[in-house]
Amino acid sequence: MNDYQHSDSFDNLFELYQEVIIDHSQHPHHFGALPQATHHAEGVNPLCGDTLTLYLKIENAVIRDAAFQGHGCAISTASASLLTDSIIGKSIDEAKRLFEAFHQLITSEKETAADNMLGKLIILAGVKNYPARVKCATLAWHTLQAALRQDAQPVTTEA
Amino acid sequence: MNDYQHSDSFDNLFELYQEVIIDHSQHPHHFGALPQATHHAEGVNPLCGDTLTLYLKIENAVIRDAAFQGHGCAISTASASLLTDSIIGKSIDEAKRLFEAFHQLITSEKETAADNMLGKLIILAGVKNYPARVKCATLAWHTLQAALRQDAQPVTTEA
Amino acid sequence: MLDAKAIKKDFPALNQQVHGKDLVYLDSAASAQKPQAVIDAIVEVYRKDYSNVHRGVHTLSERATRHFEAARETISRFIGAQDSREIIFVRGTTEAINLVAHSYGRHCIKKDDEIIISEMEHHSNIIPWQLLCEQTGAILRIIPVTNSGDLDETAFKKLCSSRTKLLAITHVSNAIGTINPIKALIAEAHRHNIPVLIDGAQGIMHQRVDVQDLDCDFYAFSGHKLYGPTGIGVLYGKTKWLEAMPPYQGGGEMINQVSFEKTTYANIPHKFEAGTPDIASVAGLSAACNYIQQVGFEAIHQHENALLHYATEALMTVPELRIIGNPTERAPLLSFTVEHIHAHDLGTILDHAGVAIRTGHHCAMPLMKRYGLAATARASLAIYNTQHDIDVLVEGLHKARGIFKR
Amino acid sequence: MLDAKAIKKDFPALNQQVHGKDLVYLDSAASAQKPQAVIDAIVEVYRKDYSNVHRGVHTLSERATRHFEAARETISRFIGAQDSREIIFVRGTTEAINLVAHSYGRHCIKKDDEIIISEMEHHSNIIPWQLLCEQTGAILRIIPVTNSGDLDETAFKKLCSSRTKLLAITHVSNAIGTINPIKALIAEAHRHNIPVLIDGAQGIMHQRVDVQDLDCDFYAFSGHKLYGPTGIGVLYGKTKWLEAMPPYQGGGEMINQVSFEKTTYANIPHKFEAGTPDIASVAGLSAACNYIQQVGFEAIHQHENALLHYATEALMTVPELRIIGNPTERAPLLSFTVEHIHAHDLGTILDHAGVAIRTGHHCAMPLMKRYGLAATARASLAIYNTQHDIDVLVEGLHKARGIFKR
Ligand SMILES: Cc1ncc(COP(=O)(O)O)c(C=O)c1O
Ligand SMILES: Cc1ncc(COP(=O)(O)O)c(C=O)c1O
Repeated sequence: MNDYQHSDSFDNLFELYQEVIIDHSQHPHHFGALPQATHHAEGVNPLCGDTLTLYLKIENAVIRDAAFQGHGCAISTASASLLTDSIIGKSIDEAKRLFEAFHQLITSEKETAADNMLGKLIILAGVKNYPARVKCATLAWHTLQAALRQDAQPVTTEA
Repeated sequence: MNDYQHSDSFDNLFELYQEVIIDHSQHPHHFGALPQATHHAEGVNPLCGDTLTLYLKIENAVIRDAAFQGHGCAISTASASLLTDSIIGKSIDEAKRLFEAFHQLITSEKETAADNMLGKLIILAGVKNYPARVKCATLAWHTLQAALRQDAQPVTTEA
Repeated sequence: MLDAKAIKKDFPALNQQVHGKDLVYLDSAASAQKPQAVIDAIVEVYRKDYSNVHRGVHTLSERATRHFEAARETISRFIGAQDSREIIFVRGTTEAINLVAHSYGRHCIKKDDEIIISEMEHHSNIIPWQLLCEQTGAILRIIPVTNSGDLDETAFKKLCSSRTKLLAITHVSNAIGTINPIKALIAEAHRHNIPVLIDGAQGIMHQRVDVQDLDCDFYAFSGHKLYGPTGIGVLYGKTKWLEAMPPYQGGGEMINQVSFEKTTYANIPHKFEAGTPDIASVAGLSAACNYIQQVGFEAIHQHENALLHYATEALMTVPELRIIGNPTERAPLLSFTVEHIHAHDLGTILDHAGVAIRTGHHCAMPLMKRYGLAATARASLAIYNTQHDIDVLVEGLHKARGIFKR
Repeated sequence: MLDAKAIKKDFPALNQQVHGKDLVYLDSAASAQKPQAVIDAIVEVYRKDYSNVHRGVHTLSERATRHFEAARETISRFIGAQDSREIIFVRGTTEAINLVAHSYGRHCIKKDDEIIISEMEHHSNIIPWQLLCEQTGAILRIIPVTNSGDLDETAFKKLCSSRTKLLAITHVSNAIGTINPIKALIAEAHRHNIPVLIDGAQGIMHQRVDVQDLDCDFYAFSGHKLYGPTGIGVLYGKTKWLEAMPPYQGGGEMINQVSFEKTTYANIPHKFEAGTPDIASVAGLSAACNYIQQVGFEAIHQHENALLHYATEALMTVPELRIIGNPTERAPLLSFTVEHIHAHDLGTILDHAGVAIRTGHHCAMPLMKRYGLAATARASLAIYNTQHDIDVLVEGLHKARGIFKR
């Protein structure tokens, strides 16, 4: 039960629901379809039924544009919004490294050097104290991977 | 657990395994087939796999002869042996009443008036202290009922 | 009237803090907490009378078997069955329904036959029938749900026909609380000679169920929602069906004689209970039935209804909160949404107030779709809940709105 | 060497009297007694961390889910699985085998295909295949057993062919104790591309099982024989099979998305775990694995083997007693008959000496038939048994002969 002690106070919640996150969830960036998309994939969180479609426009192994549609909680919507912000202009390899770094951020206790590359994404760090919500934060990222793999089947956040 | 107290001593066993019972089990009466049988049925005790075939020769609603074959423990063999002894010469109705009285004897705590009609069968009374063995003592009797009903399917001692 | 505060003391798990707050458990529809009496019954089995059942002549085995079958009697009386052989022990509601789909299905359902379910079913009362239809070519017919959250009874009547081979319907909707008029539905189905399976997962704990009075053909429920242990549930079935149905799982305890040439099966209920059963949980379920009967269904009904009324009024004071459905009769559970706040976020925030609610699709995706929702928050009430629990919930909801309205 | 007397103290049920005599429990092959650590683990769940799993965001649900999945990891390591997703929770060995028969069977077995089992199987590893053959038109092939109680390996090799779609075989015979050379059998089967299911009900508790080393495709076992709770067991399956197999039971937790048009299923292991699982028993099983690992399989093996040796010698001193079978390798259990005394009568008489043994056909009727027996007496040994237990058994057998030789 130790991992719960540090979030014993109601105020800790504000670490999770920072203003930036609420903002992104209420006014997500790049929300909508992307008609010129070259890649897209669907993601599902079977726990809550949330779904997300991610669109990418890739040229010469560089993500030129990205957008998403769907329905999710504040964490998953903010995460998707921040994801699109972060990957536009990045190469596929850079995006994959970003995924690794992000995954580290919200699942492991220790800080790593890679945290530097995360930029704004760092504000989602608080999620790691909410194991049941980690899947919300990673849905968009799993969907990104599926889109890069050009999966036809929806990807899920299940282990 | 109260019902176990009265059989707390090893010697109580002799109430179950009386000499007459051991005798009947080792030298059963009317053991074998009955070629002139008019009725027969098979009984099975699924708990232990014991089986028993009972043959009856019935004329004018009177059991003229009876015999049994099969394989069982001391209690079930003695019970079958005593059953054949008891029913030969009895009318079908009398045999049915005997079944009722016998069933009472080994399943209920109180003695009843019907105990009088049981004759030698009374020596199986000790079985009632051994719930797991009641089925051994009743196998022959359930098979008798099946034979009277002329069942084609084997009867079991299951509840 | 029932003394919920006193009852709460019987449930050790309720006397704890979460995030530094007293736990307010409003998730009993997912699984109820257990009174000490149930825990004690399980411990008693393992500490004293433990052995496998139905197989031995030694004292422990005999005691274990006797307790096991006595539990069957207790549970049989609890639901008013005619005969304890009509009580089949299974893992839970889900397995009970799968057993019927598999065994009754194989016995009675073929291509182009129809099975009626409703739009408000739990996935456990949808997927077994979808799988059966896939395998047999039978057709699944769906009773629609009205805006208020009731079954569309006119539509139901139209669906009934001579092709219909089963009606499988929930007693109470776990997602929005609708209590279906099952007695009337059963009567209507029987007029067409349609047997009826009732998914009682959410019905069994709020009111006295009398399967003979209902005249249902099957009634399925889970122990863990009835203040009993996990791993155990019951399929009640009328003798005539159970005797006609082929076995479900094959194995020990369900046989009469086995040979490679020909195997014959045991009588009911054992025919459907292959393998070693959950002996300890059966004892626990029996203890749960006794506990509930001691509290009394009349008191339970009165208490839960009063609390539901209080909760409904209280929730309606929260701005932008919408209660889903307004059915004719409702079990003590409320599903709701709060504008601009996703149910998951509500769940997390309430958790920090010590309040445990369920959020998501409640394993009822088709019903969610019908209401155009992906997820709701659900507060479900049980015998141990109090008005204070509701007050803490409402306070937490205001807090959540505060966080999202900065 | 293991201190059985100290271990016995960990098992509350063993510290009791039966018919005024200290209990001597020699029926662990039917079901083992439980150490206090297992009972405590169950109580802990219900008193503290109880909630339904996999469905909620609140603290109790999250803790329950975390413990549940941690238990899967523990059990996965216990049997050396590559990935904990290969661990499917079921009620017991019987359900595990039925799951494979139903799901792998539906996926891979059709008319005229062959399934190989042996003459020494428990009914739980016979009937599911008989039912499958009935439904599909596949053919059941039987490996005969030699007089000594070993599998006839020459006959086995002849049975393997390209028509064979599965070998389902027991690790250890529950009726006579034979330890089958499963690693060699698996290798031989794999040479013919035949997947292999091992019924591990009697194998898992006596030696370290490493499913990767064995290279079996499926391994099934029950918690209750492994000093764990009732109601829980495990089907281990290689990922490649589990992923290819269709679902077994339909319901909550095993889905991805549900609609009346199209339902998609969850990934393994959840695809095979419909409905609320036996949450408390999973915790208990995990505690049992930890307990056993603390005792250590090496110590267990040494202790049980020494005791088996002692028991064999001791039983042979009883006149007219015949031990059934003389297999190459034997698990610590002995099946025997005593001339002129039926096993049932032995069972009752021994019970009065405080000794619990099993009597009957041990759910292995075909093997009984092979030996021309209707029933045997079986004494099975576990970590808590001592030489003194054997002495009491032998004394009781002499008593029984006395009663029957008056
Ligand atoms: C209406 C309904 N049916 C079926 C189920 C399935 O019950 P279980 O998960 O105990 O099998 C549930 C509970 O989740 C339910 O609420
Ligand atoms: C060899 C064997 N297989 C299968 C089983 C069935 O196990 P369960 O009854 O726990 O399902 C048993 C135990 O009875 C057994 O000994």
